[in-house]
Amino acid sequence: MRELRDLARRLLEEGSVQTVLGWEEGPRGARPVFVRRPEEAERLIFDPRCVHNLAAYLSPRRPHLKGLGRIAICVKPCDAKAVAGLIRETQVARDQVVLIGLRCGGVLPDPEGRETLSGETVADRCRGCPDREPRLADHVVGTAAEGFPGPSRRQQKVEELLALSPDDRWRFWQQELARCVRCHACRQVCPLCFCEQCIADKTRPRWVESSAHGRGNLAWHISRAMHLAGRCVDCGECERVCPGGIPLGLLTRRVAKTVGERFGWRPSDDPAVPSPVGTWRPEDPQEFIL
Amino acid sequence: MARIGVFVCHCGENIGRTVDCARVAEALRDLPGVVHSVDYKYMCSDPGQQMVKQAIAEKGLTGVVVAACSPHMHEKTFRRAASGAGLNPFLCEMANIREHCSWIHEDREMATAKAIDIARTLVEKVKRNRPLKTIQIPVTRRALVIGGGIAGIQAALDIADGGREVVLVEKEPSIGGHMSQLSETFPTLDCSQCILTPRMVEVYQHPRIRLYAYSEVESVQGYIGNFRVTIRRKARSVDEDKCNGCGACTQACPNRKVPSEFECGLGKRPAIYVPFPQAVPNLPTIDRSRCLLFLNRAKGRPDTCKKCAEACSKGAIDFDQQDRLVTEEVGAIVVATGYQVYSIGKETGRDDLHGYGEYGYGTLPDVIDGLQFERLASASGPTAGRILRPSDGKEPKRVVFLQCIGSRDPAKGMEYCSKICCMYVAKHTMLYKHKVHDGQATVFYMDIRAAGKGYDEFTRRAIEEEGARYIRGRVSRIWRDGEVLKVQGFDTLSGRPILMDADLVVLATAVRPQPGIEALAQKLNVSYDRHGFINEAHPKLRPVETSTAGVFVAGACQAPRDIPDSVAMASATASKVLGLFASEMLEREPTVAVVNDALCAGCFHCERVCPYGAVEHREVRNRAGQVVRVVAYVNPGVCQGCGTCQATCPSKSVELQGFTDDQVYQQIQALGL
Amino acid sequence: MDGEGARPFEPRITAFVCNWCTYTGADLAGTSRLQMAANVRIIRLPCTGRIDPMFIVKAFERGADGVIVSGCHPADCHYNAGNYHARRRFAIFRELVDFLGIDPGRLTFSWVSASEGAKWRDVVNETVDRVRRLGPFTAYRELVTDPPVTRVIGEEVPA
Amino acid sequence: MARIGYFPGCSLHGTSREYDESLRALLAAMETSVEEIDDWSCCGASSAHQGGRLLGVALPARNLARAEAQGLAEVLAPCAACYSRLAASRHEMDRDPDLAAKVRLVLAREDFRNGVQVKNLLQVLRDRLTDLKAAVRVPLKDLKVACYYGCLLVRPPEVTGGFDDPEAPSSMEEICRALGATPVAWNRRLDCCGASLSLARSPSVIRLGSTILQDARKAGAEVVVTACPMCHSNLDFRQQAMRHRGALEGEMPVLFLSELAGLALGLPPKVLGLHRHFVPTGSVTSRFAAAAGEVG
Repeated sequence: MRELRDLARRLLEEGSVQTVLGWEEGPRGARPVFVRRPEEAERLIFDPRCVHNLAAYLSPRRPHLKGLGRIAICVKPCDAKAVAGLIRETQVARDQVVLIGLRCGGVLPDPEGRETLSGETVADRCRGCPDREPRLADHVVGTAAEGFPGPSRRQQKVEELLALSPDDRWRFWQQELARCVRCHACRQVCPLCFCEQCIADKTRPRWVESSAHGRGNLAWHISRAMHLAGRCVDCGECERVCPGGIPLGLLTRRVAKTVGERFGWRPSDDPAVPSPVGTWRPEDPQEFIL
Repeated sequence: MARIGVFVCHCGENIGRTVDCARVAEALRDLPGVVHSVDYKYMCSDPGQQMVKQAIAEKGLTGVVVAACSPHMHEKTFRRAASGAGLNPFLCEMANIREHCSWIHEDREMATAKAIDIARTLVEKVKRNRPLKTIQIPVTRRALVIGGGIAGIQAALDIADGGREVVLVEKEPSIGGHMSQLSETFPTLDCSQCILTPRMVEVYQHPRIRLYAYSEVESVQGYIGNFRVTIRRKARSVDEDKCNGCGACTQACPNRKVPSEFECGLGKRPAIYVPFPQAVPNLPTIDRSRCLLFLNRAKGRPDTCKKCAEACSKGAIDFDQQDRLVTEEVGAIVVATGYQVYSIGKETGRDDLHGYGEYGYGTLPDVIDGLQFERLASASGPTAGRILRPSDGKEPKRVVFLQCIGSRDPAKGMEYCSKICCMYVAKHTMLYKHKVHDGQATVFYMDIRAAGKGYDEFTRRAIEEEGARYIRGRVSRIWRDGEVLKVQGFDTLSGRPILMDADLVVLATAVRPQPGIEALAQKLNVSYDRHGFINEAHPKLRPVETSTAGVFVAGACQAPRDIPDSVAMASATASKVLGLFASEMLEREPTVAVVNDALCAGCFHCERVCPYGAVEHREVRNRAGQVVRVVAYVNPGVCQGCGTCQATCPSKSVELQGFTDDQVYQQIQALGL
Repeated sequence: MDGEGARPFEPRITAFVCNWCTYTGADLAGTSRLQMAANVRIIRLPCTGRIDPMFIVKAFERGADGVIVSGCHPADCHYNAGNYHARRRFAIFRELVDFLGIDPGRLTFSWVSASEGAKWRDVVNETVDRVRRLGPFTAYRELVTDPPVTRVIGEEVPA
Repeated sequence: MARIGYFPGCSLHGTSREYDESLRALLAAMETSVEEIDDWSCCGASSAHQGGRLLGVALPARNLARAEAQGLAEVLAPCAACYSRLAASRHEMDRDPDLAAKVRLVLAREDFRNGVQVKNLLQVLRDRLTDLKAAVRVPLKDLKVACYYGCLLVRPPEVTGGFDDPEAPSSMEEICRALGATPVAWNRRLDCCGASLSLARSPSVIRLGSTILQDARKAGAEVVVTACPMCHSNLDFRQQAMRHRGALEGEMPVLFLSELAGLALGLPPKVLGLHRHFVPTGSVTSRFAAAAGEVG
């Protein structure tokens, strides 16, 4: 923590950045903070409650950063992949941001978490995460930590669901999606949902009905999962913020499985790695095509 | 408010027999927005078209649906008719109730219901159609010809004689291609060099042809009318402005043992060389992989031999010359990269082209290929035109020719007929007979394919007058027995195995496209078949166009071609190019993608998926002139209208005109319950 | 819809096809007078690259029992690569909707070239037969008529 | 110790005992244990597939199924004909699932997966070329060998999997070079030896065999090497008759590849069965067996 605060202070003092984006202690656990003065660097914290993917704030579609000058952003390995995605998709220029990479041994599911980090309490998505520190970073701070072994429960759940009949899967998802109230928090929190106007808000034509009924909800979640294919970095924010507790990570995981198995793609924090959307190989598998 | 007219065609009995056309017209009449719906026997006839025009004028139609045949059949007809009545042609759509309905169903009820559905989807679509204007793009009226063989030479000369500038790129040090290697040509037996050399010189001297020999196309950007081509001018190590072509350098070179490519390995050349005496341009080139100086430099040793530079009175030798990149702007491209002969299982690096170990090619020196025989027969060749076999320089008295080596054999990876071999083998037997009067030529063939003017007469002459012995069958093995080659085969007509002695065996190897053709095709965005031959746009009706507008194809890079075919194709491409250059502007269908600046988030997925590189980055500035955003821009000249960008765009901020989301959506809606 | 009584179930199939290969292949089936099931309605698009997964979702929403997507064979695309992009897109889409419980038997993806009129007939007949066996896609149509929200919340949300 | 399945076939238990003996000795020296297929039966030879496709495939398949049940991943079939029948059977079943199903039915082996690799001696030795090279004790220096493939070892490529060029093979030469011998370039490597006509039309066999042997001699070979009991028998046993008819002069020793390799590995000639030949092998053994004696 000392290392992080000293670095943040130095960056602000020497003027190489005007804002440091990190986490602080809030009334209900960790929360994002914008540090603008060197003395405020003491507010910064990093511990397993710092679950938020701050890359979402970098999106130019979000006005938060206007007038905040050059920015340094604290990133966990998964967050760094989101920043890489934003660079890949020309939303952020690499030289516009300073990345403060944090060594990470997994986080809790929740910023309010009071538990100590253990194989039981760790956020499910961190199980089996191979990355201990971001490679896409200008500075790397923090103490080295061990991760937790996989597979994650939701990976297992994906496999379980795949073993069911289509009808049983249909029933499962209808029960889950029935809780969707179309608040779009999943979209707002996603660092890679940065469209000027979301397809779900388009009216001419209306591909995604806005009503929170089974048909509109299904269209929305299909559309969201498709748009994140080969882009989702599995930061788990969508699922965390869903007020209905819908296991949205299962959908992105399912898509990630397809993309991984068929096109050999994994989320990467190297912006130069091309996305599987927009690339192809003549030998891509096509066993499903007559 | 939409005012749509529906015109249902009976197509005589073709539609009317299975579809109740009157009922279709009636059903459509009730749709909101439809103000006119009629059926008629022959909508494409003059009176039919008049009905459409009249209705447009009288009822003030804002859209037309013609329920008839496939749009591929008559879309143009009816769009022209609509246009004639003052309606924007892109407000007219075809509902295909013939090919997709009446012709494939028998049940009148079901077919009629389906026809109504089909027409309804198009009515809903046409309501959302917007008037479009054909796109005008300027044309750079210069052409690039890739390949300086006979096809490229002919195309370049025809275009240049037509008054347009031509850039001709040849990868070898000289133009001339394979034709310059041939001795005589079928079916007239005129000397290949004698008819080719004047054309080569003409190219060199033509004021409108810029020749880049020893050069290759590095990259191609742009689109029809507006290509920007980067050409790599490989370092010859000779300053072409200073060199006067005296040849003193080639005489001085101490390394004279390099197998000559031009002589197919049957002759030698120095490391600094002119490939053949009539080369155009007549400039020497240093083969850096063979030159002592460069070999030493590669090993970090000092320059020892500079004999060529010492011999040059003009100081033209430049050991430090580098490759240069030049850029040319052209409006059309002719691909004429020609062929290579099948390597008979050697040196291909491809598993599917192996085979023919049983013929001993490459290990038995007296087993040669057809191109090597051409060099033996050529007066300017390594034997000065005498047929002498490579192993001991003796005159062969028994020569066996084998046809279809690789060709027509799926197991060797080439199931196609190479087309030229039957003829050149017949020619070889004659040339041989003319030079070795007491010699016996024997040909093993599968079929004799001599279709062409004077061709069958020519092969008959080889057999009947020149005494060539033709055996229908294949050879299974060739081996050496002392000085003779044993040829074991089978005569399928007499049903007997044959074992014969030969002094020389000539393999008529298959024609394959040049190596590297795939990479070039990818640069040009043209499609090619699994062998690498460039695909023509239509096998019958568009034989010299390719899948990319403005890129044309001539000669043996498209399929095995003989000289007359190649020349005819080349002239055809020239006429296409000159036609394209006839006007300063070019018209294009407006089926192109358009970006909505306000909504584009600038993620550039569209750029990644665009097969044509049509998507550009465009800066959006505020009033103060500062860049506020960078958005996608689709260059309408480059866009071909596939719409992959739109399906990929997450926010649908790019729309393909004529197939917008709204139009497709309405079609899907129209099919709803 | 379900009250069709004794009438046999006739599947409704929406087909999204590319203009250059499959549409032309279907034209050829027509000129060759190849008889086939009359259940398919074709929507013509320039290229499979243009076909958006949302088209399929919308078709199901509008009552289709099955959907066909068809275009040029690999390496034959009129636009060089649109079909390759489509192939990736629909590989993902197919496995996603299967995961959501849509029987992949309701979806047919095929390459049908301009010269494969007979293949188009087979694709049509096969799809119609397959979807006929799967029955009407009532589950999708009932998504709106069956208001599940209150009922399910009571059961599912854990304490 | 590596393990390999072994299908000796009838010849190796009869007329070509020395092939069997030399193979076992060679593989033991190369630390490979040979596991004979339990209760193996006839490969079908040249007659079964004349009787019908199913029989021709099912008979060898029975042996493959037994090998699979024994947990063998690869099976060495030293006889070229056995190899061809087993490999062809495997190939046919791979290509035609309906046929494979039928075979499972007639064998009453529902669990048969057709997963056993079939290999001939060339493949087995070339797979282990580095080991073989390392095991050589007595390099066969200056021994000029004519590598004789015959008809079935490398053909047809669909069946052999194309492990060597069917028209211009090189694997046996490669192996011989590893043993220190010098393969000669000659013309009759792939000719027919007469094969099963040995008894029915012996004059043909004599004509074919003598042509092969003469060509080998003309190319300077001191010994002909083969990996097929049929070829061996036609070339070795028939030499007297060839001489009798004036088709051959002198003697040309014909060795199995396993015998030649055994000599190079320093195994005693007797262990390799070299005394069982009709044409004396002394011209070869005398040059290399002295040294072998010390090792063996």
